[in-house]
Amino acid sequence: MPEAATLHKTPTTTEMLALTDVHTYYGHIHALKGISMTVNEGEIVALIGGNGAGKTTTLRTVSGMMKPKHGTLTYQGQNAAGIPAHVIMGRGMSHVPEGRRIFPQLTVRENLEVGGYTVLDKALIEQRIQEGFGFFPRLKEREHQLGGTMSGGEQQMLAIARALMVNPKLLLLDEPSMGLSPLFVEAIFDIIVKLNRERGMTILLVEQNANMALEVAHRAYVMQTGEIKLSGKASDIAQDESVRKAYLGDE
Amino acid sequence: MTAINPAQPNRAKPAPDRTILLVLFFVVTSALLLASHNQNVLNGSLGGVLRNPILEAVVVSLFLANVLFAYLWKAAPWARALVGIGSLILVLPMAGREDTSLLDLSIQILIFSALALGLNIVVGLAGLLDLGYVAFFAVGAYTWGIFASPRLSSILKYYGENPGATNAATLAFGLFLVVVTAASMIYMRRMSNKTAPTRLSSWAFGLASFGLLAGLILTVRAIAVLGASQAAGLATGIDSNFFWLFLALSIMAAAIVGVLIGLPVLKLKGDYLAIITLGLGEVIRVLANNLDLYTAGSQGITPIKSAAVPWFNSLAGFLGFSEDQYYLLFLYVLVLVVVGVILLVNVRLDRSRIGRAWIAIRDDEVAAQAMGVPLVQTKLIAFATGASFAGVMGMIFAAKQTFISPESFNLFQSIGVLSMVILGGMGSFPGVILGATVVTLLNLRILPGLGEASANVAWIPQQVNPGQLQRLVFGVILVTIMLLRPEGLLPNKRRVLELHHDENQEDDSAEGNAGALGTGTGDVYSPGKAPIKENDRSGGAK
Amino acid sequence: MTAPVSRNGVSSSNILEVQNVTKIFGGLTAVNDVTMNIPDRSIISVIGPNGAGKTTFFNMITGIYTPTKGTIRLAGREMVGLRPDQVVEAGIARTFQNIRLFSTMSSEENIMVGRHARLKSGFIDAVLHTKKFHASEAEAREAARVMLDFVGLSKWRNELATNLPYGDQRKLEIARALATTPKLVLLDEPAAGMNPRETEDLKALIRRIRDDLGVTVCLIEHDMRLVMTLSEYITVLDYGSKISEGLPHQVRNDPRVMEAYLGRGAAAGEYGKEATPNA
Amino acid sequence: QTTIKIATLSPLSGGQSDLGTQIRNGATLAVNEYKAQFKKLGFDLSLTPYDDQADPATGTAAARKIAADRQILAVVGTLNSGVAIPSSAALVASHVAMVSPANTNNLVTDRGLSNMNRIVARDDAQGPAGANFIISTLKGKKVYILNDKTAYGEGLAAEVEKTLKSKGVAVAANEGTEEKSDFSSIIAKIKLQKPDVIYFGGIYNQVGVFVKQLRESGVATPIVGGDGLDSTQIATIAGKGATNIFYTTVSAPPESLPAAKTLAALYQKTFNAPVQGFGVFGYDAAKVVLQGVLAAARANGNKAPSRIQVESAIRKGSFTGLLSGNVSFNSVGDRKSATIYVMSIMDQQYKLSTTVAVKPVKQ
Amino acid sequence: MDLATLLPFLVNVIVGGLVLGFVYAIIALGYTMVYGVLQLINFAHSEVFVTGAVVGFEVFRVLAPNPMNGYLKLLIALLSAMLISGGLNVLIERLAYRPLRNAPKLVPLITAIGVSLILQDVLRVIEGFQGRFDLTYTLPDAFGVKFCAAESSCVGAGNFLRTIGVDLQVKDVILIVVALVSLTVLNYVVNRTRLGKAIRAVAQDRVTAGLMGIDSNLMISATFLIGGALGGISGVLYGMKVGTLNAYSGFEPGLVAFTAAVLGGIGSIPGAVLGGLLIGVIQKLVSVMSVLGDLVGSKNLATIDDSYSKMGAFVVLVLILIFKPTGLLGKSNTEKV
Ligand SMILES: Nc1ncnc2c1ncn2[C@@H]1O[C@H](COP(=O)(O)OP(=O)(O)OP(=O)(O)O)[C@@H](O)[C@H]1O
Ligand SMILES: Nc1ncnc2c1ncn2[C@@H]1O[C@H](COP(=O)(O)OP(=O)(O)OP(=O)(O)O)[C@@H](O)[C@H]1O
Ligand SMILES: CC(C)C[C@H](N)C(=O)O
Ligand SMILES: [Mg+2]
Ligand SMILES: [Mg+2]
Repeated sequence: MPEAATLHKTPTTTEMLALTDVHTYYGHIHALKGISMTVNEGEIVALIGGNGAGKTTTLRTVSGMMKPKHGTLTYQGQNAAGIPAHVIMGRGMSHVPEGRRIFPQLTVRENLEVGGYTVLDKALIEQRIQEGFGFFPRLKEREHQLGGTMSGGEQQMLAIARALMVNPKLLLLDEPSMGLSPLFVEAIFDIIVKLNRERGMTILLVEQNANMALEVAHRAYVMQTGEIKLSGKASDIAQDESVRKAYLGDE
Repeated sequence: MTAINPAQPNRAKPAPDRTILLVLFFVVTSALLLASHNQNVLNGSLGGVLRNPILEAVVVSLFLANVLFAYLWKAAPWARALVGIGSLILVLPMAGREDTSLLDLSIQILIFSALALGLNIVVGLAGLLDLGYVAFFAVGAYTWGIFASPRLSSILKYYGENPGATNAATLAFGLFLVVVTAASMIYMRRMSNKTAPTRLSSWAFGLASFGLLAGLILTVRAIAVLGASQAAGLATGIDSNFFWLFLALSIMAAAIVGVLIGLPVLKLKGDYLAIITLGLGEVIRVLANNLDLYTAGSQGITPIKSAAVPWFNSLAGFLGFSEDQYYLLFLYVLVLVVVGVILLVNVRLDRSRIGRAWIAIRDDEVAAQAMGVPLVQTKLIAFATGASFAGVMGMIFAAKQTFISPESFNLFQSIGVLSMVILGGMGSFPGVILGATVVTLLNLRILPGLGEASANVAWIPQQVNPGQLQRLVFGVILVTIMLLRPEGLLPNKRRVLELHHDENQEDDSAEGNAGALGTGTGDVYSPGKAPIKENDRSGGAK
Repeated sequence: MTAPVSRNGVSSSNILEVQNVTKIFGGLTAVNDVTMNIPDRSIISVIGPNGAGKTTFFNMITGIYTPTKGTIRLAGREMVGLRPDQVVEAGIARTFQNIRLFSTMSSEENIMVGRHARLKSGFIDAVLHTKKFHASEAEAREAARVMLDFVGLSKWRNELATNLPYGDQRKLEIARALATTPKLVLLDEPAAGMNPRETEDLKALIRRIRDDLGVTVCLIEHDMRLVMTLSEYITVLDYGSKISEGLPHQVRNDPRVMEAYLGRGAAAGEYGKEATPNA
Repeated sequence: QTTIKIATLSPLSGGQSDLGTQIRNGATLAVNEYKAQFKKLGFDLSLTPYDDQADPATGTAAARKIAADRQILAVVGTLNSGVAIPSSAALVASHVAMVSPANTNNLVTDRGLSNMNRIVARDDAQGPAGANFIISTLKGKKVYILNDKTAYGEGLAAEVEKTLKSKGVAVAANEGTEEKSDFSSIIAKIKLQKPDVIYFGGIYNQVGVFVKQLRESGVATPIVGGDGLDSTQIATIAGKGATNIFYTTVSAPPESLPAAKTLAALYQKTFNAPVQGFGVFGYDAAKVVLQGVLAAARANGNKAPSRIQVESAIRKGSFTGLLSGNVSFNSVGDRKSATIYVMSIMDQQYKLSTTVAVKPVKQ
Repeated sequence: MDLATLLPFLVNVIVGGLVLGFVYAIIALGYTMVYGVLQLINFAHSEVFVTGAVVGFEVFRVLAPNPMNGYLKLLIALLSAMLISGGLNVLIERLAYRPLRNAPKLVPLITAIGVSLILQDVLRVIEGFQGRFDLTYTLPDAFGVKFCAAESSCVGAGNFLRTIGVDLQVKDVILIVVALVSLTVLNYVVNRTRLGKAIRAVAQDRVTAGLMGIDSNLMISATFLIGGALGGISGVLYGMKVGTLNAYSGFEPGLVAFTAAVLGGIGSIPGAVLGGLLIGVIQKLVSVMSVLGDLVGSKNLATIDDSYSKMGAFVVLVLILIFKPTGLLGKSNTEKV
């Protein structure tokens, strides 16, 4: 996708999100061992790394699902460490969680409505639902199917559409392409780029599909066993020998 | 919380050897127990203090703690064996010689331990929430109660007077029916393992089971009618030597009832199963209350015999027990042995192919089945095994009480046993035994003791007399223990691992956000990993 | 491989024959009249857009759903109507799109459960600790050891399954499935959530399943690099129907498949070799 | 100083604690009264109350505790026959005598235990008494019988049914019910059958609710019951519906016993509650026990008697100065001549209607 | 027996079952709501319900001498019962269940039993200090509770349907109306409002609901408040219907109501109502089985008396669940594998 890079609006240098020396634990398991990173307004930042590196944990910490034991975390200049998820989400953040986490007993439409819980304007909710249907026509076909009976990929689409219901300032995407067909993987990346370019949405993207992630991202961080090993411009990272070997499957 | 270091895993320092402490504790508590139940001491100057019901309850509890410590503490094996065996086989019966209530209490504790062990298989291992467990207890109790009491002759007399069209031919026909249907059922069962069941085959199976039931009824009825002439000779029930046979029969009867109840309902999930078992438990109680001919209905059956074991009696006599205590001592020893056997069976099953299958089902039914575990059959085994433990204990209970009536088998008993299991630590054998001990001690000793001791204290208003607030006190204890130790008093190792996260997350989840990660059981999800809770939602009692 | 888990497949040409299966949920036809044969000792793939009915197809083969119509034969024996556990006994094992390990069990125990259907000891054996019991426990333990070795998870033997890293959980699921000594193993998106590097390892593992264990493999995947380089044969589903099948290069170049599934990447020849990242 | 104890065994917690507490309190008063007398002989007398929660298993456990305390020479109790039967069996071996102020079920003494006695009439007297009252006073021709499915209620109802049938009165039904709250279907059946008397073998808390609903739905038919109705609560529960109710009871209403006045006052003063029939009988039963102990002690040369001595002193003795008249027991422990009191409740007012003197078949 | 007597009889029996069924339905909803969010059989709900009944009793007792309109009294009783029971339920959740959010789900079940035992005695002690154990409702005259010396004198005010032979009193009608109103409101709230959707989302996945900006603790509290308020309403209605209760009276109806919730399909509001009504009617029909037995001359049927009524309900439950394992209106939770 040679055109991808040129699509980007130039991101600002205003910090949207900043982590400094963040440590997070699962019980005794020390999952994040002092991470520092920033995401500027209007940026797409990719976070890549092997299984168990701590990418998901980073997103969980940012969105308030987990509380860092140590370190500072600011979102839009305000402290966000240890603040419960529902409060942070109210401040214009959205998170597409790992494993999709669709509400199985709600219909597709209800899932979307719940996604727009913090939006009080009914007309706006409806408008955004239609927008989601626009991105993923399959969802429209299945408007009244229970979320739990959707196929894996359909659920992934729903999860993304649901997160977009609040038109977030910062969107956290945890492996959005997982389980999607190649066609849709491309569609997803197109959407990511579009959201960023047209709406100026800031995106923190975790991907196993590092090739594509690095293509669309401005900057990238590489994680390994709870630490940030490398950071820089996405294009530089994509060229890095060790990264290519470790994560991109180059021999 | 500034600790950069994570809470170090509380890596247990090698526990200090407590042999001496253990033996000391044993000696002291035994002495206390023996003293506080010895008439001479009681009549002495200390008597007034030792007689205090609260103190007495404390002494008994401390003494029983011996066994617990022998299990828990690190100590020389000989000391642990000495304390364990000494407490149960030597000191307790000795104290019981002076005070049969101790024997009664111990038997009751052991009965409940066995029930809790049985329910633990069903709930703790296989994850099937059964709220009607006491039904099997009732089945065992009535199996022996009906035959070893004057009930038997009443039944025979009735059939003697109302033979209907029953005669020897009926017996033959009944037996024939039983054999044919049973054989065809076994055959069909074999077949169904090989080929897919069709509608026809399941109907045929249903028909056959119906035939089997009819055959059994006919047979039993015919036997009753033909045996009617014996009624007079059986005025006090069958010979007590049949006790041993009935020990086996009560196990079988309860297991069969377990299978009969289980077959239709085990397809249900979680709480649907809970409520339906609760209902079936009530059905059995109501039946016992209404089938006057067999169960004497609300009047209850009495007197019920115990076993006659001449050599044991002479042994007991030799040891200085009085005649009226023989049967209690005998039942105590018996129940001790039976609980030992049950425990062994439990442990062995747990560490077997079947035990693993139970836990697999509890964890994830769909995956278990997709790994080759036949659901219904495996669940039925759990149900029937649990039931059979209850059955044998029911029989011992009947022999101990010499009187049974439907009142003893109400829903509260089922709930009580469940609370023992959870309180002790679901899935943990020593845990549920401890749970049974604690709850029974509370109900039979500590709470009544509290009431007795405070009954004559003038300044306590009647309304808030602890004796009248037993439910409240019990409730408070229940809630407190569960809040402080949600994993149970002596948790299962598996459970501890599972709850590990939460325990340690507690500190950093002050706001409850991180803790919320583990929805329900404290598992945390991984990408694409089925959120285990989802199955829990529709069932999967945990 | 050592005895307990290796099995030399019968060399009939097709291990599994699926004929005209259809599955309808309410009004929705999730799988529509699909016929497919899996040759013995092959590695084949089922691909298709999201919601095409692939997982449903697996669910029917493994007895979790009963087909609305159609027959499924494993080595000539009808599978339709069997319970999932009977299907396992007959020789089909699977993994799940959403990992479903037994969360309170160690890795070893997870695999021992997989061995369940092959063990012969029963209730009485367990209670009395008969010879049969000891033999079957030993067998289960050995199977677990062998399988853990096979997928390279020996170091996790006594770890709770949930504590394993995600990629390892997927491998453990595969090991558990293999412990049932299947003739055919169905893998539902085994590479999901793995990075290209890890996917390479997985590819090798799948090859060994077939080559060393002689087990036929059928997989669902969206990772075209894996599918195209691994499969000997590919079936493509779309809206429940089979729209194409054939050798990897045939399928890759089938315009219908490109349109419905692969997208422009296929044309650019991205799959099957490395992609050039845009600098 | 030797300590001598007597125990009470009755429900002190749970739904029937109202009656169970009466028994304990009555016995307490008797013990207080006798303390001085015992003191003179050199005994410390005290009372230990035990709670059976109206539950057989709890009662048995308590009984065994009683058995273990050798200072306890006899027991006043129980309230419920269902508890008495297993508890007395648990006590018989250690020869702890029981004197019940309330158990009426036949089986309580029919088993012929050496330790079990009662100072009240039996159900095979109470039942016929109720039946006779129905026939002669209420002129019932068709009776609808209900019972609560407990050992007590069903047993009593069976006796009533037997007598009624033997005297040619139609019995529309003898229906068991565990219902505690909504009797609509039973009332519908009653309306269908149109009996002229309803008999309910049950306890006041259940019967009261039934009465209330029955009256609300416009059925004025007289209701007859047994000693289970012997509580002031029935008027409270049924409210204005508490009318046209009759019950036989085995414990005398305090008002009907001239001697009970002082006790009533004392009771009120000590426990801040009015005494009821079972309080009076708890008192009487305790007196029987205490006199038995005294007699045994005297026979034992003014030394503390053994349990076995007390047991036979009670069974064989005759006791006087009781509120309900003199007591002596037959060979199985039934009071040789007991009284059944027929009470009426009209417009929430309790009144003694008649008394029937009864004797057990065995003398 | 002819049809002319049998028909009104059956109508009466069924009507009696329905009225009772409405009470069961509301109690059942309290269980179902809480079960929905926490998968917890809230054993303490029966005491929350009794608390409502006790509050109702107190309101009517205190207001008895007051000449105000009877319906106003009822309103006060209902509102205070809703408030107190609802508050109590929230408190219970906060203290006894919330600390156990991450524990295995049977653990809160046991604390629920514990709380239930505690509340029973607390209620008993509170009333006991005023010398009361059995609490008898003193209903306003407007509700037409009237004790009649004879059937005929009951016709007319307060028993207006009696003229046509149906035994339905004013208080029964009040009960049905209040029940229907609460059910409708609840159904609207849960299915149509933002609050309702949020509650359902929390019920299915607390963590993810948090990601949607939903405060799950707040929603759980809201659920307990609603469930408790329903318990309060049902307590007052039950008190009115039955007339007398005590601190221990909650267990039985609570159990039956939970059964009703299961029968209807747990988690489903219309299911709870259907289940409640069905169980009410079945119990009553079983109770009069003997009449039918007499009628058709079947000796076996004739021996089935009221003591079988609860068992009858359970047998029906078993049969229904065997054929419909998720209850009558429960969504079959076919889990996608
Ligand atoms: N719920 C959990 N409980 C305990 N440990 C966990 C949990 N979730 C993750 N971990 C551990 O924390 C570390 C970081 O995991 P995380 O899920 O953040 O990695 P990831 O980079 O997202 O990996 P993946 O590519 O598999 O999604 C790993 O070592 C993992 O084993
Ligand atoms: N239980 C069910 N009830 C209703 N519809 C269902 C059910 N299960 C699956 N479906 C529908 O059937 C279709 C096929 O689903 P399936 O899971 O088989 O797709 P898939 O090919 O595995 O897709 P993916 O690649 O996204 O996992 C989907 O549209 C799905 O929504
Ligand atoms: C209080 C009474 C109902 C006791 C009854 N007379 C019985 O023997 O059980
Ligand atoms: Mg991750
Ligand atoms: Mg799929």
